[in-house]
Amino acid sequence: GGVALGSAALAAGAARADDPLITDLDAQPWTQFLGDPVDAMPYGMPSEHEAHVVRRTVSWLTADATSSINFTPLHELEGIITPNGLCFERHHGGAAHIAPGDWRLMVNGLVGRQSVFTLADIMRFPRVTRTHFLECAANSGMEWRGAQLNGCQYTHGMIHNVMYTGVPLRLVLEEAGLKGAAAWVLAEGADAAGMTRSIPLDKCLDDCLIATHMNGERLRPEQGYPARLVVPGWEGNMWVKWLRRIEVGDHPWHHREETSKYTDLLADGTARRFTWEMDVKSVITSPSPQAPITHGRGPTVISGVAWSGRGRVAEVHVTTDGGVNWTKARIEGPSLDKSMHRFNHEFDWDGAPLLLQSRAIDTAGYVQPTKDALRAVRGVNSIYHNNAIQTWAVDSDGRAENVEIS
Amino acid sequence: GGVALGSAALAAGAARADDPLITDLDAQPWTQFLGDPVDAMPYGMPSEHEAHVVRRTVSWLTADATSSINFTPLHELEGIITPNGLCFERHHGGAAHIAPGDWRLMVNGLVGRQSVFTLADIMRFPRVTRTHFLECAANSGMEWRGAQLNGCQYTHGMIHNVMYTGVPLRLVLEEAGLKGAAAWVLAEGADAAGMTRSIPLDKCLDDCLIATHMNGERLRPEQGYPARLVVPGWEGNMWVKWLRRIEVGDHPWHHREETSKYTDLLADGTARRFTWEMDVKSVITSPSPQAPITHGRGPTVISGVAWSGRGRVAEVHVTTDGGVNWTKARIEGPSLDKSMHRFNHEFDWDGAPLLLQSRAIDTAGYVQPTKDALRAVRGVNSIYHNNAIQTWAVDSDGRAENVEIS
Amino acid sequence: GGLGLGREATHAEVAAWDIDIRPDGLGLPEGSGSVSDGEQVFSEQCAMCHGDFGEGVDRWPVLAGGQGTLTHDRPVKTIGSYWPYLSTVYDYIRRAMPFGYAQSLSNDDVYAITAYLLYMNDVVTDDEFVLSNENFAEVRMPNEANFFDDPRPDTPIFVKAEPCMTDCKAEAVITKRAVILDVTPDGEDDSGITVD
Amino acid sequence: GGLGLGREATHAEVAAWDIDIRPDGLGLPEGSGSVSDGEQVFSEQCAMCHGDFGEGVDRWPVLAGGQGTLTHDRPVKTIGSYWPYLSTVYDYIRRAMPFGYAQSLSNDDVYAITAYLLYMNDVVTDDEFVLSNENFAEVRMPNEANFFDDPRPDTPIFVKAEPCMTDCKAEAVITKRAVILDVTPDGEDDSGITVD
Ligand code: HEC
Ligand code: HEC
Ligand SMILES: [Ca+2]
Ligand SMILES: [Ca+2]
Ligand SMILES: [Ca+2]
Ligand SMILES: [Ca+2]
Ligand SMILES: [Ca+2]
Ligand SMILES: [Ca+2]
Ligand SMILES: [Co+2]
Ligand SMILES: [Co+2]
Repeated sequence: GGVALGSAALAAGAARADDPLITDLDAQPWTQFLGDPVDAMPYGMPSEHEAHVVRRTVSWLTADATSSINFTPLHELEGIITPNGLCFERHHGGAAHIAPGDWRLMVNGLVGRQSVFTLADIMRFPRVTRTHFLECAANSGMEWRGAQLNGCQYTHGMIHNVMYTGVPLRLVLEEAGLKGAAAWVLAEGADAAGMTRSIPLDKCLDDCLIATHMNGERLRPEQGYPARLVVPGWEGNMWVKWLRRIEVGDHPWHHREETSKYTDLLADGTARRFTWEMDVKSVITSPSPQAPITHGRGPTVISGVAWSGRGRVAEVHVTTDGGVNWTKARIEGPSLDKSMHRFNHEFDWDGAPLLLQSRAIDTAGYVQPTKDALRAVRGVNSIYHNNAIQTWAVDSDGRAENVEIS
Repeated sequence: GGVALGSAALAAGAARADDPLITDLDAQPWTQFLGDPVDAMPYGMPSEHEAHVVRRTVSWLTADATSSINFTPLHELEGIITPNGLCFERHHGGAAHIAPGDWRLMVNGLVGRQSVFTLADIMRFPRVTRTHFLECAANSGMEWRGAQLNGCQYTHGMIHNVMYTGVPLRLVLEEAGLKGAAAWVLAEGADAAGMTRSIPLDKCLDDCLIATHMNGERLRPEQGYPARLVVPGWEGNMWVKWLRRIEVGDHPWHHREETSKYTDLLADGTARRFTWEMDVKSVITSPSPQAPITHGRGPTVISGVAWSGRGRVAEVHVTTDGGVNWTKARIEGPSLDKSMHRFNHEFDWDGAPLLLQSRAIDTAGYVQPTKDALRAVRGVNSIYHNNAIQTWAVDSDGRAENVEIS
Repeated sequence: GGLGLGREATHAEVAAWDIDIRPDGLGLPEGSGSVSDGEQVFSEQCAMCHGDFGEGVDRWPVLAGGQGTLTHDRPVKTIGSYWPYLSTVYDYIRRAMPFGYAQSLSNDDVYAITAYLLYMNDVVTDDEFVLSNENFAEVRMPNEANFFDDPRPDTPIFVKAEPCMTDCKAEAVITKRAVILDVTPDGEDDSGITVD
Repeated sequence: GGLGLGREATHAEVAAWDIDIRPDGLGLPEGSGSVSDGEQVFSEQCAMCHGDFGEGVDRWPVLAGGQGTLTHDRPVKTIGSYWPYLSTVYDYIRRAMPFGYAQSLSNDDVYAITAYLLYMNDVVTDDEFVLSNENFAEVRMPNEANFFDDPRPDTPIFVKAEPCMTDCKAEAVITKRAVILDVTPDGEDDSGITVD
């Protein structure tokens, strides 16, 4: 194996040479000379040494980058908040740029008063702050037939977890006044895709938000600035960005994104529709193919994320032997409803190959299934809602690979 | 008054003209033409329409911008997370840039093994995720003598609230092995200020962290990349950035930042030292001088933040009449230990002038004091630890001003 | 409304934005278009991406064919083979196509293109067929009956008992490897199994 | 250590970084420097910012004087008027000054500058005074006794009872206004009361 000698091994050997990064002041210019002044970066950016931590796209996935996707670098992140600059993007007609003064929201259909709101109007409603994951229903979709992509950024990176501030959709609907037959809502975007989705009214009255802020600041353009829908726990496509219209109706619309797309084809040719909830799911983000173990044997940290569209994550189990034995991992940071959870598990690596998996259980009692259990009922053609357990094979050099196991 | 006519006023009048931003497709190019592709911004940035949301400095505060401060634009933020790009900066020798491979941490003094750790070593310790505010002890320091700066960015913006991931300092100290006489720790930075602070060992063993990540990603350079100390609830100067050394000793060091600075001069010429905890405090961020009411009378949202170095915020009270009557505000978003809390209060503004204040109470039972109560015991020369109640006077045009009241 | 926020929308405003269509025909504008008119507009404005026969150029979406493939290893999901409702075709083309110049087609042109797509997909076989708001509801799509509402939980994943923690199986053996496909972006020219 | 992480530091490494000094003299290097040597180095490397007599140029820190002002309206806090321990002077200058070229002074130079600062501050009056690691602990700073440990809570702010919520006072009248000072940054040339 090509593992570099650990510092412990060196210390045990002959007298160690002094490290010039400690003993030689010339090697530490930051200790002697002034750094950047406080007016250098009115809006700050990551270190130049983190330039590899970016959203990445997979060019062969789509015909064109304006209707395409990029992926959150989950393997580089920690905690439960996805930084705004790294939240994955999916748009169907490019990211729209709309000046806040030019934004309008119409509420029409089965309401007492068909209404128009400006952004200033929306900011006068009572606002709430909630943390939720947004997962694309196609996340892990490339993995239905087998292990395909080497990196959790690609296998699981169509997700982000954000603290939103916004106005309950319920309040805006009540402001327009709901008519008796109201049962469904159509949400429509102002982008060139004119994105539409039908959402049951009950969900809209329960916990949906018209969000204006993410992680403390205004929404980013690619996340729907100045306002997007938040549909907690439900598939990302429904979280309409650049929201321009809410129509209230008595039946669903069966639009393109809920017929041609976001329906799940089964092996017998029938297809599931209205599959909104995102099932309980987890993935180990480190070690993983893009984040190998580089320190050799000894103390090793397993870190990962878990989430469920049906509540909180109650437990995450981790195995290093491909599922023969499991250990309960530690959940770190806030455990919030329909939010990403961070889990950690430390172990003493003996340098032998590993088969790493994580398995999450949510507060509704659902357990993350194996790939084979999921394929048994869904086949391999349904594209969406692959919440199966992910396996990384780690070799004795610490390199990790996306595999499937018996 | 120069308040623009509200939309309600218009609707009540003559038949309204159609809004071309709805009826004229040419006015909505984002609905017709493609937006940005997914490879446009590997690391995203805020909208060009949010260019005013930046850290700002006050040039007359210091002789030089490399030992200076800038301020978080609190009036533009929502929820409880401060975006990394907007976290205020205070450095004494400029923001250092250190490549992660060049970083070393030494633990010396009263330990069993004087040790050196690389960043890779630190990443092998068990890590935790915690959300904490960092407030400079001098926050609101310009306001001791009276109302001075018109904007909560300047009066209260030396604070940020971040979800950190890092290693408990306790584990690193235990790795080196503490000797019996150990009672104090000196934390030292690698920057050109060689920043040092003495911290009681008990605090270090309790909840201090060596943080590597903030809000999901690596620390930003100006926040101590690649590693800083997190000292929950205690004044920001102690959270040593670009941490390079931890010395364990039996007595405090009484260094420059705990004698010349960060001691609090009283009116009688004596001075308080070791004033570490940040007292319970709150401020209304909107309306405020930089965020006036622009919508005229009617439904109005009061939003603000509260925090305490002694636990969580139990309650926030808001007054619109200068403290004659108070109402309990709604706490929004997670209520976490030694973290910022968001509060909201909605009311129906009649257009008459307002005297706005907020008053926080923490879970330890402390109540945010009035300015006069604080001055009665501290005088006006102590610079630090001004946690007094802030007053904004709102005039009938919605403009807000920093004032003091009887 | 309780707070008095926002204002009433004008009729012209609602008309401008209320462009959605439902399977029961709600929202359909007056108008009509023939298969042959549709063929012409399609060849001018759509075929460069979707192909003269809706077969899809390069990776652009396939719009026709694929009937009978839904149970295959590589199903081809098109308007004809998969879409349950015709209203979706009209609604989507009107709001989003041609890609890059949305909402530029006349209502009649969208009727014509929709007629042509039905013809290409063998849902109508008469090349003189004219689609209009009058006869729209009569057209039924062949795959409509194959959609059913979410049946989850559909895997045995709802457990009251604790899942197995120790000695859960004899051994684990690797059965599939991502490196064999080698489609992970790494700067080289890659291509993998697309999902969409 | 429990995990076996990190490595033992070498003697040279600890020596290179362990530069801190405590009031009891722990950490003081061997060496010495005179008031007159200090005056020379100070005038060459420090006076451009801190002034020939430590009076501070522009807004750069004042280092001398201010004795007896701590109870004044505008106290002047300097090494002589405020600092409780001499070790802080040596430690800070060695680690951080001259500003922009930290850790460039020899140990003897720092002794000399420290001696000169004592002289400028009238803590020593002999212009032939030589400060060294030998006599360092003998020097006591005049304001040492005026520091005391954190006495909080020092305001009547710890309540078990609920604070007043209604009719808490007769009226509220504005007593001070920020606009009168007008020092908020707005692009014009402003100046306010600094804190530091
Ligand atoms: C420049 C390329 C381009 C042109 C020209 C174009 N399209 Fe498309 N079309 C696309 C893309 C890309 C999509 C998928 C968009 C997305 O990802 O949501 C699409 C999707 C569609 C779909 C939905 C396919 C499905 O399976 O869901 C239909 C129907 C369609 N186009 C019809 C048309 C018609 C009709 C025209 C001409 C009036 C047209 N397109 C012109 C690129 C094009
Ligand atoms: C280019 C300007 C500059 C030069 C040259 C300079 N200083 Fe400073 N000095 C500063 C600044 C700025 C600070 C405050 C740094 C901070 O904010 O932490 C300071 C702080 C100090 C302080 C602490 C003051 C206090 O009240 O806490 C001392 C003591 C000091 N300098 C001594 C020196 C000596 C001795 C030299 C020469 C060897 C020197 N300085 C050279 C700019 C300078
Ligand atoms: Ca409609
Ligand atoms: Ca026609
Ligand atoms: Ca490749
Ligand atoms: Ca020491
Ligand atoms: Ca000498
Ligand atoms: Ca001014
Ligand atoms: Co679905
Ligand atoms: Co203090």
